[in-house]
Amino acid sequence: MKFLTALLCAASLAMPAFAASSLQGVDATVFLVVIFVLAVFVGYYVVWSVTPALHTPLMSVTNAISAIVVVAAVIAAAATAGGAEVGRETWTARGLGAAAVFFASINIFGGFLVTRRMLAMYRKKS
Amino acid sequence: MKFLTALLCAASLAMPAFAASSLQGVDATVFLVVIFVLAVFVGYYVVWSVTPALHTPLMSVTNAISAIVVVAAVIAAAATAGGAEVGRETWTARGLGAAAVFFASINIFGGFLVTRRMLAMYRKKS
Amino acid sequence: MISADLAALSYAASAVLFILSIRGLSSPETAVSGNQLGMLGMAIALATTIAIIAPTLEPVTIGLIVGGIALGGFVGATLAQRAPMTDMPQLVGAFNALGGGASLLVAAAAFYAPASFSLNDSGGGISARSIVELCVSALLGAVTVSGSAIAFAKLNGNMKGAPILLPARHLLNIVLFGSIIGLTVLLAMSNGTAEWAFWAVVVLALVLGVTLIIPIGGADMPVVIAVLNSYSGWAAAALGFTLGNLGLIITGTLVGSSGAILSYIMCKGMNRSFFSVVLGGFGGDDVAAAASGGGEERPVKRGSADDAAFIMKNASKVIIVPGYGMAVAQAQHALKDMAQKLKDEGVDIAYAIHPVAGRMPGHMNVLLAEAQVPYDEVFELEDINSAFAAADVAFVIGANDVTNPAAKSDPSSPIFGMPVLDVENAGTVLFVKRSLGSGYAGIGNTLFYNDNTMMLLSDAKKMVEDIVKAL
Amino acid sequence: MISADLAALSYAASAVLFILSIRGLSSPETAVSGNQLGMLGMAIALATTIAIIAPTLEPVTIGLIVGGIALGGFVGATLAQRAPMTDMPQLVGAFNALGGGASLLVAAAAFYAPASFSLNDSGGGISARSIVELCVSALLGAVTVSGSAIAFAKLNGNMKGAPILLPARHLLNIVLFGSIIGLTVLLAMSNGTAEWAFWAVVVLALVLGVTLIIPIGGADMPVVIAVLNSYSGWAAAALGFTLGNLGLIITGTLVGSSGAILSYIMCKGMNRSFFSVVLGGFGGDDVAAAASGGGEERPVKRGSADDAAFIMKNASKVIIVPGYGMAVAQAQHALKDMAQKLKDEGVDIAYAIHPVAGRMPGHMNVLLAEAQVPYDEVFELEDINSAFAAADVAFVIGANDVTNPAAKSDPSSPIFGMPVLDVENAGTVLFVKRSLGSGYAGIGNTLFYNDNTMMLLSDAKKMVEDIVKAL
Ligand SMILES: NC(=O)c1ccc[n+]([C@@H]2O[C@H](COP(=O)([O-])OP(=O)(O)OC[C@H]3O[C@@H](n4cnc5c(N)ncnc54)[C@H](OP(=O)(O)O)[C@@H]3O)[C@@H](O)[C@H]2O)c1
Ligand SMILES: NC(=O)c1ccc[n+]([C@@H]2O[C@H](COP(=O)([O-])OP(=O)(O)OC[C@H]3O[C@@H](n4cnc5c(N)ncnc54)[C@H](OP(=O)(O)O)[C@@H]3O)[C@@H](O)[C@H]2O)c1
Repeated sequence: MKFLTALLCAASLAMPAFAASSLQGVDATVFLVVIFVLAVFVGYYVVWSVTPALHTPLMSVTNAISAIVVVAAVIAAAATAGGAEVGRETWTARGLGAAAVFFASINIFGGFLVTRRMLAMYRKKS
Repeated sequence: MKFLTALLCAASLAMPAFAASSLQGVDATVFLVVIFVLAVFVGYYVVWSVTPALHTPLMSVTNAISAIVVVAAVIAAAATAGGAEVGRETWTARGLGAAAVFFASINIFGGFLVTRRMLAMYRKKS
Repeated sequence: MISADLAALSYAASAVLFILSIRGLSSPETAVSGNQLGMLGMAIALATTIAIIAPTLEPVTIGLIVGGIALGGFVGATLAQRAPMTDMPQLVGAFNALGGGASLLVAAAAFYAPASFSLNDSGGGISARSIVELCVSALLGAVTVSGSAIAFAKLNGNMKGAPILLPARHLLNIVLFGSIIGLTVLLAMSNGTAEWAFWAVVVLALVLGVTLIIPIGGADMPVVIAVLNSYSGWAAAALGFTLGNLGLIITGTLVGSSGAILSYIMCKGMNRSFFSVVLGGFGGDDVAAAASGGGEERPVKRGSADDAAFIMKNASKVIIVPGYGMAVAQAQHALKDMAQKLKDEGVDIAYAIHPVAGRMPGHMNVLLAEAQVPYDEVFELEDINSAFAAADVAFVIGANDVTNPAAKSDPSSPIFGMPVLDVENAGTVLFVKRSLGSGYAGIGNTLFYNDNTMMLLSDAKKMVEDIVKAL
Repeated sequence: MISADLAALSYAASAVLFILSIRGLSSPETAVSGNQLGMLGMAIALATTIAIIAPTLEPVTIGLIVGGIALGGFVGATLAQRAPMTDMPQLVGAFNALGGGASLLVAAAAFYAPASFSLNDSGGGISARSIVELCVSALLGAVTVSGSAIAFAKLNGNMKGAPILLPARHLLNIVLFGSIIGLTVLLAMSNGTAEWAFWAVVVLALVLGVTLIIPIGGADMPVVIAVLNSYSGWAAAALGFTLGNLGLIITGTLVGSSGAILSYIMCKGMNRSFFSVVLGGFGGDDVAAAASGGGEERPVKRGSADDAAFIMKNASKVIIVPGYGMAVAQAQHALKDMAQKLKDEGVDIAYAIHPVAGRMPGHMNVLLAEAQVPYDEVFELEDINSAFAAADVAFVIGANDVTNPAAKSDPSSPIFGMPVLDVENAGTVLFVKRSLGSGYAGIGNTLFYNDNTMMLLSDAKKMVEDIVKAL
């Protein structure tokens, strides 16, 4: 953990000084695909690195982080009519968004807190 | 290995159908930084997953793949004067580029082939 | 309003924090701080979003957002505080349903307010491509909602666990799926005006979730939950592509991998094929969860709590093998008391956990942790299996399949090839269960009839309490 | 000419293939096909580049490229075919120098033809930022070239291994580094016209590589090579940012991580601090590589090849512990013959490899593989250390530090805390080495004087051959 963090910090400090100059023509989707593929590798390795004894907390914490859709839900709840009067459609979007915020928040709070509760129970031999 | 490949294939098939619509304003450097950070994670995990018995082949294969700079060397060797007459500067760049291609090719062929030679020696009990 | 660059970086940073939070779970020592990093990541993601939409906020939308978070937070925190540890499988299923619901609602909202998500095409309508993407998100979300709801009901006992086999169910599923595709095409061609078609897709997808899951037996629900969890992750990643959000892409991928790997681990532990599961092929070879044993009347040695107490008191090494029955009986606290008493007598105690003991990955570990069993007394199969030969007693409590030697010796057995705990190598094997019946796999266990086996037939909690009294 | 999108995707694909090629090294079974994926990745990257520049190619530039590849490929293939396995540390060092050289030359070429790399600003010159970036690449490349060249020379015996301590070398390094920074600033302010300043940076960086590495002892060169390899990886990643090339970024990061992790593993195995190494702090506590032992005259039991053959023939389990001396003596083939003879006599044979046995990670494994020792007879420290207690003979051949019990018992020893092989737990310990001298760490080994130790003082190859004859 410490080693990885050191690697990440050292590397990130060095990098943002540099900038791409010849990539502005590349479609953003290309980058997203590359990011996605790398994320599959990271997901694969990081999940296999979880000790089997903590597989139940793994399930509950992934519940919590999958509620990241809350960012889209918030945008929906704050939907605007783009200057025009707020009509039925926008209100529907807001209502659906608010319900999504509600659901996702249950997952966020419930997931992280139940994980914390479980993890607090794991103790070493005293 | 098989499992990871399956994951990668299944996921890549599904994804390229989608496209980013709201990201064209983001600077390409941002994507490069994110890609770099994910690559640090991947590098960390994939290198630790190498069995200690194959650490010497690991060193030689990284020699080979670090010769990926050959792509920049090729561009340099093919430098043009952008329509103008090819002068001293461009010739210098071409020469330096060709030398870089030469060096990098030694690494590519040498690195991959010596790795292959080493790996061919590892045998299970018959 | 913050710059698009900064927003993208913040979302990516929160995703990195999620990665680190999962990485923390590689050991119980780092897990707690990892979980905090996860919370921090979520806070950053939310704050970033608020910063982006800040200029367009109105009092009423602020109210909706704050209200949703506050109410949801309250409900979530209460659930997290109240749920007993034995109910974790259900709780995870319920959260999964909610997550799917959120995705579904977001897709619906984007359908009504495409401009807020930059999905509107030049004419003000929605592009055909965005419509297809939204329908895919809605489909995955809806299947997750109703499928997880069924899984929850089966696990929680609101619904019988036995598989419900509808007539011609495969045809039904195909028809449902075909209709969903047809409606999506219709919707895309209508340029998004055929509102009813969108909701028809949602309703059919909800029905599909039900018809896909009810034929699956209750004991298989953990696999279903992991697979649906995986789907919901990939759905979030797909939404990330649609909305161009790095945080959603990376996080969705993490969740997707996690679900896929957990279901792979479960399938391997149960000796089922991963692909048959992913393709939803549970239908073919359903096993009745509570099938009662295949018993010709062979003699077994039965024992009492006093016998067990006597044997273990005089042992020098006892290995405890917990299984699903321990969870059902909630016997973990009594078990810990028993182990403590034995340790006071100088007996060496260890716990052996099979990868699929219980009904969800890590199930036994959480229950033992709840009973304050230190985790360094708890070992995985490969680390302890060779130790049975040196143990005087294997104390098998509520476990069955995970000890079944048929997996090693009988090529015709459905669990042949699955790794099992070699409890029979111990001096004496004590089995605590209520009958000679079978477990999840529905097959008999020849160990019960071995000479060095003693059956302690009773509810696990009661039996262990009696043993504690007798010690 | 191919589209920018396709080019970016192809580069990323080749990087993914490189990832898979390293992943293949997780086991000898998958390693061979992994290596092929790596070659495929390189082919894709090259083909992509050629496709991009195709419209601008002229006969002469085609000649330069094809010539460079053909010539380089020939030289590389020859080196790969000819190099003896015992020379792997040198070979890796030499390749490393070439890689650094390629980076350096590319930076220089980009300085002369900025337009080819889209580095030219609107006025046709190079932007200050690009100049700084190119100077950083040139600096890292040049230090790698000269540093690796020194490492090569020391490992290959072209240069004495002993540290060369220049007077005021720390001051000298600071002055060199300061001058490089100053010249870079000057160059950036000149808008890239001060050609001489660029080359001055290169020359000073080459000198810096020398002054940084010569104070370090020859035996430390493997760590130097891993660190320089890591630097060259980060340099490639930095170049990737400058040129906007995904393949360079991901691949450079892989190489950078690999070097960093390998040097970390070596440092941990040798009980040195990682950060003192990364910061180049080898200067402080140099150890003479060939320091000869710390011996008061205490009695040792000496033995002959016949004695050793007799003892081993009558053993039921022999564990062989190879070390650096086996590589020096090239004794691996003879050793394999000996093991075969013993196996024919019914003796159980295993090999125990310490993580830093020899002079580079995995050194012993490659040599044993060369001698056709099957890799499932070769065990790592943590897997075999407990087996010494059950072995009749530990046959230590050319190893010393990795068995030194001072690491366990003597807190004042420089290797205290380093994990060691517990050879003294075996019934008899046979030490094959030429003298009672010390090894890499330059400290005496009290095992030589133990009652159950027998010293076989001779060149390793000769001694093993004699044992084979005696068997
Ligand atoms: N862990 C996972 O992730 C997972 C997921 C899905 C499926 N599975 C499957 O679940 C099974 C787990 O194996 P297992 O050995 O833990 O359990 P099992 O084979 O299902 O056996 C559990 C035993 O506990 C007994 N039992 C039930 N309630 C009890 C009570 N109140 N008191 C005492 N005993 C009680 C039952 O016998 P009586 O009726 O005689 O009392 C039953 O034989 C495996 O087949 C696995 O493939 C696991
Ligand atoms: N593996 C790595 O990655 C790495 C990297 C850097 C440093 N190191 C260091 O290298 C050391 C490796 O330990 P080690 O036990 O393998 O080696 P060692 O401690 O260096 O000892 C090697 C022994 O081999 C003997 N020897 C040399 N030539 C011989 C020959 N021709 N025939 C017979 N014996 C011969 C020498 O004794 P005589 O002179 O008496 O013959 C010497 O004591 C550790 O200290 C480690 O920290 C390792």
